[in-house]
Order: sequence, then C-alpha cells, then structure tokens
Amino acid sequence: MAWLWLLVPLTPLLLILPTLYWQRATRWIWLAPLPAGVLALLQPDSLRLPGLWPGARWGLPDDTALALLVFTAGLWLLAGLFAVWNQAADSRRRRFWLFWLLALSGNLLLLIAQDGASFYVGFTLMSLSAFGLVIHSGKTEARRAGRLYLQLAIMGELLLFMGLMLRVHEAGGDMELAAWQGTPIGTATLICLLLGFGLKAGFWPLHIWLPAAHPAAPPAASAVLSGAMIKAGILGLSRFLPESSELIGGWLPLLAGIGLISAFFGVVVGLLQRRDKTVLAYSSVSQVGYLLFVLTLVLTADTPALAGLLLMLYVVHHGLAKGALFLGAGLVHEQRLPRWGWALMALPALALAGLPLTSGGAVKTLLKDQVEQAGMAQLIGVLTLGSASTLLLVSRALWLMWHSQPATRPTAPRLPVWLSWGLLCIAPVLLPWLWPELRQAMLNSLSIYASWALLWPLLLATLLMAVVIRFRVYRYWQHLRLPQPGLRFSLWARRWLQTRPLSADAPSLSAQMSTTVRLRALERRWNRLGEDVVSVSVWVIALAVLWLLI
Amino acid sequence: MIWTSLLPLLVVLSSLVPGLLIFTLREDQVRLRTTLNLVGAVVKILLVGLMLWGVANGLEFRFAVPFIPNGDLVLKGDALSLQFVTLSAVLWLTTTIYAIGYLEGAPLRSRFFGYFSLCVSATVGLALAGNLVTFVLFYELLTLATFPLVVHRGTAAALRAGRIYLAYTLGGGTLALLGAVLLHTQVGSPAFIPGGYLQATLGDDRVTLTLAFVLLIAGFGVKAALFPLHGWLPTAMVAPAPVSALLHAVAVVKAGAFGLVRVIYDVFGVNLMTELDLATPLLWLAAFTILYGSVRALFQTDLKRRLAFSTVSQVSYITLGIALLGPIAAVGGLVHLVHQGMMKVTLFYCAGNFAETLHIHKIRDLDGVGRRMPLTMAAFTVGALGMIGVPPVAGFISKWYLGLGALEVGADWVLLVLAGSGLLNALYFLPLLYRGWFGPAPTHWPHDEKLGTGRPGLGETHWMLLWPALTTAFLALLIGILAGTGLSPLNWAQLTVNMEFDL
Amino acid sequence: MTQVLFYLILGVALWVLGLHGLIRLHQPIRRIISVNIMGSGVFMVMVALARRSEDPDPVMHALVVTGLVVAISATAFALRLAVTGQRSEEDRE
Amino acid sequence: MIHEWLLDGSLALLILTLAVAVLYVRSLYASIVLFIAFGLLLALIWARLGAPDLALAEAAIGAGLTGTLLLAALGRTPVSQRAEPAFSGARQYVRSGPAVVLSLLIFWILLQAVLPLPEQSSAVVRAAEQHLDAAGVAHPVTAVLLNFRAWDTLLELLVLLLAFMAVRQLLPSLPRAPEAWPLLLGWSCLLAPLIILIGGYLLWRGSSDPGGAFQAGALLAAGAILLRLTDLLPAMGWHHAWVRLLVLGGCAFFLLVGLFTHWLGAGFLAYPEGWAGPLIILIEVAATLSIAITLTLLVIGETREVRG
Amino acid sequence: MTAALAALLIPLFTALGLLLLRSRSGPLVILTSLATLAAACWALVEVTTSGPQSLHLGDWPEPLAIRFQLQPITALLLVFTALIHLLVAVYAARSRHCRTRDTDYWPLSCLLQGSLNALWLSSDLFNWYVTLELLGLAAVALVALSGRKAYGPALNYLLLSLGASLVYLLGVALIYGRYGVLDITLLATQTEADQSTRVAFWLMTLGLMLKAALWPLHLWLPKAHASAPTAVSALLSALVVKGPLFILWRLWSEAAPVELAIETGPLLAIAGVAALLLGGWSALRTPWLKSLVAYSTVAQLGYALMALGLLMHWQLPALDAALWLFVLAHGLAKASMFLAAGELQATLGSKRVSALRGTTETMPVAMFAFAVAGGSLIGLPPSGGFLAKWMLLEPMLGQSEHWPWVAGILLGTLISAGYVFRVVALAFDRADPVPPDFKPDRFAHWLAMLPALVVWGLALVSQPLIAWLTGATP
Repeated sequence: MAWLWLLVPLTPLLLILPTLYWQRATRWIWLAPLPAGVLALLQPDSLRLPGLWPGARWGLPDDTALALLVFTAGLWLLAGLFAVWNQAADSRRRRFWLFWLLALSGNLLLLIAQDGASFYVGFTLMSLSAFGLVIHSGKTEARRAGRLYLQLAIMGELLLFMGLMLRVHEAGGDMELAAWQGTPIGTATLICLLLGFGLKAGFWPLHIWLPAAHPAAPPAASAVLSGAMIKAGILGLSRFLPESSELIGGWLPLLAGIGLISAFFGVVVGLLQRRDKTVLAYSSVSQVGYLLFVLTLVLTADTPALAGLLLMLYVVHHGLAKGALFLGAGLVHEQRLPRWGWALMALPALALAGLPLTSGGAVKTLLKDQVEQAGMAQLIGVLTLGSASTLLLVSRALWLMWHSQPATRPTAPRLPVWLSWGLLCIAPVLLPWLWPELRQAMLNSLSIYASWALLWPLLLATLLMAVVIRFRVYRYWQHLRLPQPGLRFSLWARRWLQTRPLSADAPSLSAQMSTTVRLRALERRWNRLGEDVVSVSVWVIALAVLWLLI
Repeated sequence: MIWTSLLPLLVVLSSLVPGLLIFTLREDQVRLRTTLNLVGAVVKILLVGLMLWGVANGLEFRFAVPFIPNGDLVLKGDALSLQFVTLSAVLWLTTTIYAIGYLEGAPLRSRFFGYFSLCVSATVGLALAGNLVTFVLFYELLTLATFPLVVHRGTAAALRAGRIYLAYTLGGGTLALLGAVLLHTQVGSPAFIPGGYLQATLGDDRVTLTLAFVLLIAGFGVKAALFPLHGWLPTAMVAPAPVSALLHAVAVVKAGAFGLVRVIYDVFGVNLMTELDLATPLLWLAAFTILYGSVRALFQTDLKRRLAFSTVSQVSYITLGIALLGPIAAVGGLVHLVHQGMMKVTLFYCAGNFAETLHIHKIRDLDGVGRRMPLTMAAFTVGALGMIGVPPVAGFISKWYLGLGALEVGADWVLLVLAGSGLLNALYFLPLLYRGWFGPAPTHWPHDEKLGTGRPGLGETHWMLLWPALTTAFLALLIGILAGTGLSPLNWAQLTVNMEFDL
Repeated sequence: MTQVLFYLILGVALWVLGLHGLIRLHQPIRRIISVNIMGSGVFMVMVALARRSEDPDPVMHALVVTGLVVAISATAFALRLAVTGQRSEEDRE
Repeated sequence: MIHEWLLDGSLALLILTLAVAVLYVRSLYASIVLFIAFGLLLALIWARLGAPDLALAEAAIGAGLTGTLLLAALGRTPVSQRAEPAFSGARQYVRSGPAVVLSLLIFWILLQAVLPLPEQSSAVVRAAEQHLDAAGVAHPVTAVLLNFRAWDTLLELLVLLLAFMAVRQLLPSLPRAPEAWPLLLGWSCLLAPLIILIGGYLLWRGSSDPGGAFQAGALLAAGAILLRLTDLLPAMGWHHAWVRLLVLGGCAFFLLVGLFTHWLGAGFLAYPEGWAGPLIILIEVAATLSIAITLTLLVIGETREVRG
Repeated sequence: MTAALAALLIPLFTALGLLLLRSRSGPLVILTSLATLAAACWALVEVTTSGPQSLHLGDWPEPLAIRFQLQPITALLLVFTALIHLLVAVYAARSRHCRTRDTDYWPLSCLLQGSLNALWLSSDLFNWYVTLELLGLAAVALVALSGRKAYGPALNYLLLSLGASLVYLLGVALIYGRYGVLDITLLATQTEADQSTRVAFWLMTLGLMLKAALWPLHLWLPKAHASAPTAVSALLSALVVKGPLFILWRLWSEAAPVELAIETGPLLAIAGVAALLLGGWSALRTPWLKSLVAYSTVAQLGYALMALGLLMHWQLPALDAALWLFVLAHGLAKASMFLAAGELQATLGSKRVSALRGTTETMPVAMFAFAVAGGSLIGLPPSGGFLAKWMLLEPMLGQSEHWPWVAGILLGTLISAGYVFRVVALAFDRADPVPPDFKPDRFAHWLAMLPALVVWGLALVSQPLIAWLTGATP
C-alpha cells in the first residue's frame, strides 16, 4: 500500500504528457490532486525510497500534515476545476497546464515529504514552476513580476539549500524531518532557513515579490499561489526548526515582531492600492504575518500541540478564504456577478476579518487564547486592531472588485466555475461544521464575550469605512505613489546583466599593429646581427674559453 | 594471457581500430564508415558492460607491457576508472550518432571520424591508465587527437582556437610530464593505489613532493580549466558541436579533472595531502574558478561561449570536491564527473541543434525557439536546470554531496561558493530558458534548414540530432532521480571513495 | 728555444692567420687561400713535431702527405664551386 | 749555430710576411702569385725540417697545382667580384680590431699549449721503426702510407675521387681556355716527357727513398696538363672507358686488395707474408695513375657531359 | 667484424661500380643498400651476442695500426645508417625531383654511406679527420646537386667544413705531440688535464661542433640543408651531422681526462640550451619550409649537446642512452620531415610555409607524416623523442640541484611544439587552400611516413631498447 504515495506527486507529472499531446485530456486535468486526497483518507504507511537518495521517505507524519494535504489537494482541485473553464479559450493553455501540474506535484510532494531532501525537491519544483504561472499572461506587468519572482525564488532556493545542508550536517547526516525537531540549530542555519522560507512565505520585509506576482497570474493560479503555495514557507519553517532551542528563544521576539509588523504593514500598504488583486495580495502579506506570529507561539508555547493546531487551522482557513477571493476577483473581471454572487464573495472576506460563526472567528479566538496563555496578554489589543484593519482591507478589495466589473448584464457563472468558486466561498462557513477540530474552536468562539470581542472591531471598522466614504477622506492618498523597491531592483539587475563590459581581450587594432611592427623591426635588427655570424660565434666561444681559463 | 588482462586493451582498441580504418576510407563510403563507427561504439559499450560486471564481482582487469624502466604501460580497470570509461563509452555512442547527423554531407568526414575515434581511444586509455606514466602518455595523445577536431572547420577562427588550444594543452602536458618524471626518478611509477603510494616511499621529502604536486596540478589543471589556465576552452568553441560536446563533457576537461583525482587520491593520498597541506590552495583556486567562470559566462552573448564558460565553472566542482579531502565531498566530486558530463553534453547537443536547424548562434536569437523546437528546448532545459542544481536533475546530487562534504571537513565557506555559483548559473541559464520558452517567436524562421519534417515535435530536426539530446537529457534526469540505486554513478563514486578513504 | 718549438710557434701563427682570414674575408678565392694557409700552419706544427727525434717521424710525414692531398682535393672543388657560384650570381644580375 | 738560426729566422719572417700579404694585399692576382711563392717557401721549410717527401709533394701539389687552379679560377672570376668587399675605408679596420685582439688571444692560448710539446716523444714512431722490416718497403714514410696506415691512404684516394666527382656535378661555367701560344707548345713538347719521366722515377724510388705515389702522381698530372692544354693529349672524356678505369683504378685496386686480404689472408689490408713489397708497388702504380688522371681532370675540368 | 666490414665495403664498391659502368640505376643501389642493411644487422647481432670487437687494420700491433672498433653503439649506428640510406634511396629512385637522373647522385650517396660507416667503425683520431673530410666533401657535392642556387650555401658549407677540419686537425696534432698516440683507447689511458691536452680537446671539440652544426657554430646549416635536394636534405640532417657528434661523444666519454670533462660539460650543456631556444626561435620565424626543418635540426641537436654536456659534467653514463636515443629519434623523424617537406613544396610549387594552407586536404599523408615526425621532435609520448627526453629528464630531476636545467628542456619542448604546430595548424586551414601543381605522389608520401611511424613504434620496444642502450654504452 505504501507505494501508493508515489502516486501523489507522480499523477500530475504523468498527466503532463496527455496534456501536451491530447487536447481533450485538459478537461480532466483538474482531477490531478485526487490521489492525494484519496490517500489522505486511506492513510497508508509511509514509503521509504532509498533508491532516490538515502533517507527519502514519503508519508503523513501527523494530523497537521493530513489536514494540510487534504486542504491543499482540495484547493488545487477546485482551483483546477475553475481553471479548466477559465482557461478554455486561452491559446497558451498547454503551457499553463504544464506549469500548473509541475507546481502541483511539487506542492504535494513537499506535503508528504518526511525527509529534508524530498521537501526541498518538492519546494523547488513548486517555486520554479510557479514562475510559469506568474508570467502566463505575457504582459509587461506579468513579465516584470515574473522576473522579480524568479530572482527572489532562486535566491530563496539557494538560501534554503544552504540551510538544508547545514541542517543535515547538524543532524549528523540524518535527513528525517522528525529527527530534526530535536536537533539544536545554529545561527547560520537559522538565518538561511528564515530567509529562504521567508522569501516564499512573503512576510515583511521579504514580501516584495508577492504583491507583484500574485495579481499578475491567472485567477486560478493566484488562488493556489496565495492559498497554498506561500504556506509552504511557513510549513517549512515549522518542519525544519527544532521545537525548542535556546537560540530560537532569543530570536522569537524578533520573529513575532516581524510577524506583527507584517500584519499591519500589509494592511496599510494594501489600503493604498488601486487594484483589487494587489489589495488581496497585500492581505496575504498581512495574513502571513499572523501566521509567522502563530509560528512563534508554536515555538514558545508550553503546549505546542495546541499552538500547532492553531497554526494548521489558520493555514487552512486563510488558504481557502484567500483562494475564494482570488477566484472571485478573476471572475468579476470577466463578467458581472448577480447579487447572490456578491453575497457569496463577502463570506470569505468576512471570514478573514474574523466574523463569528466562520472559520475566521474560530481561528481568531483560538489565537487570542494562545496569546494569553503565552503570557503576552498585552498583545490582545493589537490583535483586535488587526481584525478591524483586516476588514478594512478586504472591504477595500471588494469595493475595488465591484468597480472593476465589466458593464455588461450580470450573468450567472457556468456550472463548474460556480461550483468550484462557490464551494470555496462557503467553505469558511461550512468547514467549521464538518471538521471536528475547527468545530471545537468555533464553538469556543461563540461565547458572548468572545463574540463581542470579535464583533466590535468589525463594527468599528465599518464605522470608519462609512466615515471615509462619506467624507471622501481617501482623496488625500488617492494620488500617492508608493515606491516599489523590489521591481526597481529587479529592473536594475536586468539592465546590469545586459550591459556588457567592453571585451578586455581585444585591444584596438592599431595598437596591435604597431606592436607587431615594432617587434618585427626588432627581430630584423637581431637577424642582421646574426648575419655576421661567424664572428659572433667565435666571440661566444672565445668568451667561453676565457671563462674556462680564468 | 587470460581474458581479464586483455579486456582493458580491447576496450581501447574497440575505438582505435575503427578509427584507423576510417582514416583509409574515401569520402563517399558513408555506409561503411557509419557502420564502423557504430559497431565500434556498441562493442565498446558491451565490453565496458562486461568489465563493469566483472569489477562488481571482484575480478581484476590488468594489462601491462613494458615501456620504460620502472614504468610499465598499464591499463587497469578499477571502480574509479570504470566510472569515467562508462561515461566515455555511453557518450561516445550518442555523440557518434549525433555527429553523423550533424556532419551529413559535410566534407572531410573520414578525417573527422578518424580523429574522433582516436580521441575517444585516448580518453579511454587515460581512464584505464594504471600508473602515472601511462596516464601522462594518454594525456598527451588526447591533446594530439583533439587538435584536428578543434581546427576541423579550417577557418581563421578555428585555426586561432587550435593554436591557443595547443599552446595551453601542450604546455600543460609538458608540466605534467615533468611532474611525472620527477616522481618517477624518486620512486618509479608504481600502480595507482587507493591512498596513494608516495607517503610510504617519499613521505618526508617535502620540497620534491610539493614541486611534483604543483607541476602535476598545473599540468592537469590546464585541461581541467582551472582559473589561470582556462583560456583555451572558450576559444575552442569554434569547433563543430559534437566536438564541443565531446571536449566539454567527456574527453578533454574530464581528462584533466580525472588527472587531478588520480594525483590527489591515488598518487599522493589523502593523508599525505593533509600532512603537507597541499590541498588548501587548490581548494581556493577551484572555488575561485567556479565563481569566475560563472561571472564570465554571464557576459557572453554567444550561446556556445556561454556554455563554455559554464564548463570552466562546473568542472571546478570536481576539483573542489576532491580538494576538500573528505569522503562525502569526494563522492560529490567524482559523481559530478559523470553528472556534468551528461548535462553539458545535452546542452551542447541542443546548442548544436539550434545552430544546425535554425542557425541560431547568439543568445538573443533564441526567442521563441521553444515553440519551433520544443523537444530540443526541453532537453536544454533539463540540462540547464541541472547545471543550476535544481532537483531532481543530476547536478543537484553533486551539489548536495559537495555541500555536505564541505561541512563535514569544516569548510563552511564552500557552501557560499556553491550557493553563489548556483545563483550565477541561474542568472545566465534562466534567461536562455526564458527566451526559449516565453520569448516572442518570429513569424517565420529566417534560416530554417528544414531538417526532419520541420514541424515541432519529433520531426523538429534531424532525428540523429534530436535523439542523442533527448537520451542524454533523460539520462541526466534519471541518474539524478535514481541516485540511490545500485547502478547509479553515485553508488560507483561511493564505492571508489570507500576504497580511497579506507571506509 | 729549440728549432722544434720555433717552428711549432710559427705553425700556430700561420694557423691563426689563416683562421683570421677565413673569418674576416668574404671574397671566396681569398677564403679558400685562407683555408690553405691554415692548413699549412697545421702541417708545419706536425712536421715540427716530427722533427723532435733524431730521425724524423715518418708517421707524421705520412699524415701530412695525406693532409696535403686532402687539401688539394678540397681546394680544387672549392675553387670550382666558387667560380661557378660567382658566375651564377652574375647571371642573375 | 747562429747561421742556422739566421736561416730559420729569415724563413719564418718571410713566410709570415708572405702569409699576411697573401691575405690582405689588395689585388687578388697579387695575392695568388704571392701564395704560389708561399708554397715554394713552404717546400723549402719542409726540406729544412728534414721532410724531403713533403718538400717534393708541396712543390708539386701545393705550389704547382694549387697555383694553376687558383690562376684558372682567377681567370674565370669577373673583375667586379675580385675585390674583397670589406677592404674599403677605415671602418673595416675598426671592425677588425676586435678580431685581431681575438686572434692574438687564440695565439696566446695555443702558445701555452705547444710550449711543452718538444719534450714529448711518440710511441708510434718507435713501433714504426720496430716494424719497418716487415713492411715490405724500406722508406719509412711509404711504409706508413701504404702499409701501417694504408686505410688512411685508401680513404684519401677516395677523397680525391670524391672531389673530382663533386666537380663533375657542377654546371659548366667556363669558356674554353684560349689557344695555346706557340712557345708553350714547344716547351711542353720538351717538358712533358721529362716530367713524366721524373714522375716515373719518383714512383719507383719511393719504396726506398723520399718520393712516392703522390709526388709522382702530381708530377704526371702536371705533365698531362701541359700536354692537354696544348691539345697534344686527346680530350679525356668520362665516356672513355680507359679514363674511368684509370681514375677509379687506384681506389678499386686498393679496396680489392683489402677485400682479398680479409677474405684469404690474415685480415683487412694485412698483406700476406712476402707479398707486401710487390703489392705495395702495384698499389702505388695504380694510385699514381689515378692521382695523375684525377688531378689532370680536376684542373682542366671535363664536366660537359655530366648533365645531359 | 666481417659483417661490419661488409657494411663498410658494399657501399664503396657500389659507388665505384656505378661510376665505372656509368650507371644511374636506382634499383641497383636499393639492392646493395639492402645488402648493407643485412650486413649491418648481422653485425648488430654479432656484437650483441659476443660483445664488442676490435680489428687492427693490417694486423699491426697496438699503437701503430688504425683500429676498427665494433661496439654496440657502432653496430646500431651502422644499422641506422643503412636503414635511412635505404629509405632515402627508395625515395630518390621514386621521386621526380631528386636529380638522380642527370647527376651522380647514386655513387655520391653510396660514398656518403661508406664514409659514415668508416667513421662509426674507426677509433683513430687522424683517420677520423680523413673520414670527416670525405663526409664533408660528399655532403657538399650532394648539396650542390640542386643547381646554381645551392652553390653559395654549398661553398660556405665547404669552407667552414674545411676550416673546422683544420681546427680539429690542430687538436689532433697537439694530442699527438703530447702523447704520441692517435688511437683513442690508448689515449684514454694516458690523458692528463694539462694545458696542452685541454687546448687540444677544445680545438677538436670546436672543430667537431662546427661540423655537427652545434650552437653557436650552426649558422651554415640551415641554408645548406634547405637548398639541397630533398633526398639529400634528409640524409644530411638525419645522418651527416651525427658523425661529428659521434666523435665528440667518444672523445669526451672515453679519452678526455675527467676533470676536463667536468669543467667543459656545463659550457656544452648551455650551448645545447641556447641551441634549443635560438634554433627553435628561428624555426618559429622563418618563412621557408625547409629552413624551418633545418633550423629544427639545429634546435634538436641542442638536446643531444645538452645530454653530452651533462653527461660530461655529472659523469653519468646513464645519459648515453638519452644521447643516442635522441640521435636515433631525431634521425628518423628528420628524415621523415624532410621527405614530407620536400614533397609538399615540390608539389605545391612554393617553398614558403604559408603555401601549406589546406594541405591536410590536398596531401593528407605527407602532412600527417610531417605532423607525426614533428610529434617526436616535440617529444610527445610515446614517440622515440619522448623516450629520449624522459631519459634526459630523469637524472635532471633526480637531484634538486640539477633542477634548473629542466627549464631548458621545458622551453625547448614548448618552442618545438611551436614550430611544428605552426605548420600543422596552417595545414588545417581550409579557407583558402593552395592547389597542388600536379598530382601528389602517394607512394612518396607513405615513404615519408614510414620513418615517422618507426620512431613512434620505438615505444613498442622501448624497454629493451633502453636497457640495451644503457647496458651497451661503456
């Protein structure tokens, strides 16, 4: 049974061939993550693959992994279904599917990897393939975003590679991720890993590629990028870092700080954006900040299991909600939605802001509990503020979406699209009822106190919005142009590479000629000296003889 | 004389004899020539297979004839040499097929294939060389056999390249020869043995040992394209693509790298190297070359030149691996010998395909070529990603072992070198891939030779040009994915290293 | 200073003179003469050496005879070569 | 004693002056004439040093034949090419200054080398005297030439032959010699038979007294040249079998003797007991004829038919 | 000894017979050359089986007689001479531009061989003088065969050769005056390092160096060798210059007092290095093909001179093997090179190196022969030149105080690679090939290839050869 794990990453890969050569197969491509989902339910033993590299092992170590696998497979499945119809008219869809499948394969592989190398392989495959998704449209903006993405992804890869090496070395050659949990970590390793994974996860200040890349990709791709892929960074950190370590202890405040900064930075900058998908992307930056913060909790908490649960729930929650929003954003650019469509769209948005009865509410409450338990009660207020700001941000996103609709008559989306998108939209509401862990969290959040704690920031935010819209406060920052250091750097790098230094090994022709001529003249003079040959020879000999005599 | 002692000789002869026969053929005897070529290549693969089997089963293959006092001419098949021999045999087959397709209708093919076979014979001889004298001998012969290939086109540029090539390699050969004689005068030329033979015999003569080491490294470093000695390689790019492929992937640069391996492990030995602290400068040099080659590659506009500088960089991985003097790094170095071969040969095949099919030589002309020649471009992509070190292509495995090996011996900074090189590799390879796949394709290709059917897919170019590239790309992928299996190069490298380090 | 030594020195002097001529001169016939003078010097040395004993040394004398014949042969050839060579140079002009 | 020294001293002074003059006199013609004088003086010195064989040989070969050859060459050298190119201006003296210094240096070194030589003696001489009885001839020089060191002599004949052959290879260069004047005609009618007679005598005498094949051959050649120049002797074309036979006879016979002695006798060029005398005479006769004809041909030069 | 005598006499009789019969029959010479070769081989076998022999000519006792000495080296040189002569004879008989039909090439070449054989066998100082003259005259006569343009160089060669002979002869006279013997073995027992001996040896050495064209007395060689007909160039470079070298070697390794040899050795070795570099440089720069080959002879003789000088200086008999290997390898390679060069320039109708453009296409075999022979000159393994270089390097690298000499070899190797590949690289130029004037003669090309292959084939017998040479030399 264990060999079935092979199917998880291989199914997408094997599907590549029919995709390329058999047009009609594309219609079923979205089923590629299915084996992963099935296996998650079957839960066979893990598979050892010494033939790949020593210590290779695929399987599901714990429930977190299981949940993530199911959720990721589900997100990819639904986004895939969306994409089948969304991309149907695209002339370059074969390329899209190629990269889609590659990225999918990588994403699934990293989830089932139980050893560092497999994780890295999957991670790389996913990162690099996503490039194809980012630049898919081929527009200038997409190409720029893609370039930046790739540049940073490669750097991330290399940092990660170094971190991985160092980690393996620290573990004495052991590649098992489980074993690393108990192995102390060095500073260099930690920095490498933080930067490497951070670049993927996209928290501040490593986020610079994210707001450019996610909006550029096709909607389905944005959905998996923001929903599934950036989580790989957080997952990687949690897998690679040891559970408790003195060194980590020193770093945690910093990480937590970064997380929180990221959370608010995303909001502030996001609010200033004028494109819906960009706003959503900044929302991702903000949410990843929370995730990083949660991760620090996991690493400090007395009961890591609970914090771990929080992390898992948060990941799933954000993934689904953000996936739904991105798909929706894609949808509204193509057609006008009917009203119930907007109602659906509001669900994930509110969930993100932490509306009670949604997954968001559950997760936020759980988060506050954990923060309190961790003895950082002073941060509760900040988190509350965070909820309010999140609502502001998603509202801004929805508002922008509304305004970017085409001016046609509203139509209902086609069934598969509707199905996939709709499922994702209601997931934040539905999921708490279906998933025991989440259900428990949601029920906890339904107490009056907790509900109020969740609601009042939302109300505050709504009030604020009303004020802003009423008094057109936004006009003060409407023409504000934010610097884009990332893109700037990327462009500069490209230009630097394309301006070539003058070739040093080709001196000017005249200089060469004159040297040759001079040398030739010198040689002639020597030759002339040699013509009086015999005398020269005799002189040489005479000197030699004299030398001998003396 | 039993067969085990004849087999090494036969392996050499299996390309030498066809080569010499080919010289005598007329230009128009195409079929006979092709047959000779292919029969030779296949026979060699079979013989090498037999030898692999034998070595795995503990047989000893040794052929010796007297040559100079205390220095016999010895051909010997051990794990290390077989790794190189196998690479040569396999790549010879593919390159032969490729060359037949590449040169179809070109003049002077008999001469070309004759020297081609001689070149491979010299490489195999060098791989099987059982002592330093034999090694140096084949090393020089390799230079000679390669020169006509480099200047084969007979243009001014080719001649210039040929002259530069000779200036470097003959100079290096002479230095290596001096080193060999120096050691020979002290202790004769005993067989290469794991752990080296010098410590037992010449352990305390520091000056001689250092001088010999410097001479040998300088000598072999020329072909291995170590930093100040690499100048011939990029200019030698004017040769026809199969030659570049052979030069860069198998024959010449690997001969140099292999020489370094032999010198460090089987002549000096790790203990002696550590004792004399000889490896550190070499390590720095290799590290510098890795970065230097990559930086230079970055600024090339010509596809083949870029690949050439990439070779400069990549071959130094091997040097780096062996200079680290640790078992894991050694595995990385040795396995890169094969891995780099597979990947680089793929890249050159592909570059040749572009040049032959669409007359693409400059990088800026690559735009959209992936749509016209997707399979070639795919093979190219595999090779390029492998060079960067992207898993699961073979290059990743090498890098992995190199990195771990560096950490093992405490040379953590090497990790930065590897990462830096990976970054640079990405910087100069990814734009190619980008142009190929995503660049805007011209509406029609101005110089389309219409090889094959002329349509994307299996007929995108001549099948003899396409299939070798696909095969080697596939192999590069395969040996990366299946690195842990018994038949992989990695395993052979491990085997060798176990012997060398007495594990 | 004996007679032998005297002629030895004389021979050496002639030899040196001849050598000097051979090196310094360019006209072919003069150079040929120089060689002959050089030869005479050597022969004089040899004959002087033969004179050391009471009965002159026949071996040396024989050697000198041989040397003389060699010299005349070579001179004959050299002269013809020189003359022919000169004429050919003239022809070229 | 003193007059002996006077003689030696004046001879030396004269010959050195002559040598310098020969080399550096401006006119090539004068140089050649002086060189002939130099040869005659040298013959005198040989006689003075107790070497009558050499004196004869020098007179015949060195002075006579060489002089003839030189004059003939001079006659065929265009005036423009007679001058020594370096003999102009003061510059040449500046340039030759170092060469003179160098020559003096060499002279000085050689002087050091020859100083101790008069005290030494030779083992070969003693051996030669010891074995003279078995040599087959009474005159020691002939014994050395044709018996003790016969191989040298054989090779020397080959040298002569080679020189002749070498000359034959050259392209024809000379206009025919001018018609002989009548006086020469008359004199040669008289002189030639005399010379031939003296030559025969020298040859015959060579076994016991100074004289021998070379001297005889040279004299014969001189006679033959005279006769040939006056057209009293028929042209000695190479196509005549007798010319070839005579030219090659010396070497061939010598070599055959060597061959047969090796084959039949004691060893290469070891004459059988009692045969030494007659064999040497025979060889001398053959050699004399060879030398005579060869030298004649060398001087008058019959090259026409070598290159068809 | 009979065999050796046969090897000596057959060429002489052949020459006389040819002259007598006015025959210009190449096949006859080839036949007798074969016979000579057989005799020489026989002598070699004899000397290998029963040791060195000596023959007193005329059966006279020790100091009086001229002595023939048949040492292993002598026998080897006999074989070598016969081999090269045979090869060149076949070439000359075949070739259209060796002037065999309108000149006395055949008897001259036979006399040349005979005189060389006489030189190898002799061990008498004065006899060597005569053989040297014989050799010199034969060589000049052969050079002059190629017509008026060669007369200038030939005359220069002749005069310098005569002068050199007289320098040598003065040395011999001094030796005779000092010790009263001419036989080299007898001399060996008596020599002392006094002033007379010293000067005598220097004189002989200088004379021989001039004859062997050893640096700095080499300047007559390039023009003479280059202007000779092809077959003659091959003979001259391969054989003739080795004669004086042989005498030089015997003088210094047998007869010279040890102190003197030690003292003089470095000078010769330095001259050798200078020859390597300057000769090589000239070869690198000259625009004429045959001059290039001739200058390469100058350079390659530098190796031999270096070996000789170091042999004297270090008193290392092991270097004998190096010296003679150089001689053999150079002889074979140079014969091949000159034949190839001659064929190339005759067929292309130009004497310039630059005319060789594209010859790998038009005359592949000849060019290949040139390249292969050049490989041996460079010393690429496993050619004969390599073996020699190896033998020379070994004692040099054996002790650290000898190391500086290695630089000479290194540079020499590089520079020879330079001039060989200067030609070879040009031959690969396909852009603008020079068309041949007439159809290339494949047979002659293969003939040129033959010695080159032999010199590389020495590798097959290297071990016994080296062992034999090391054991064979005294």
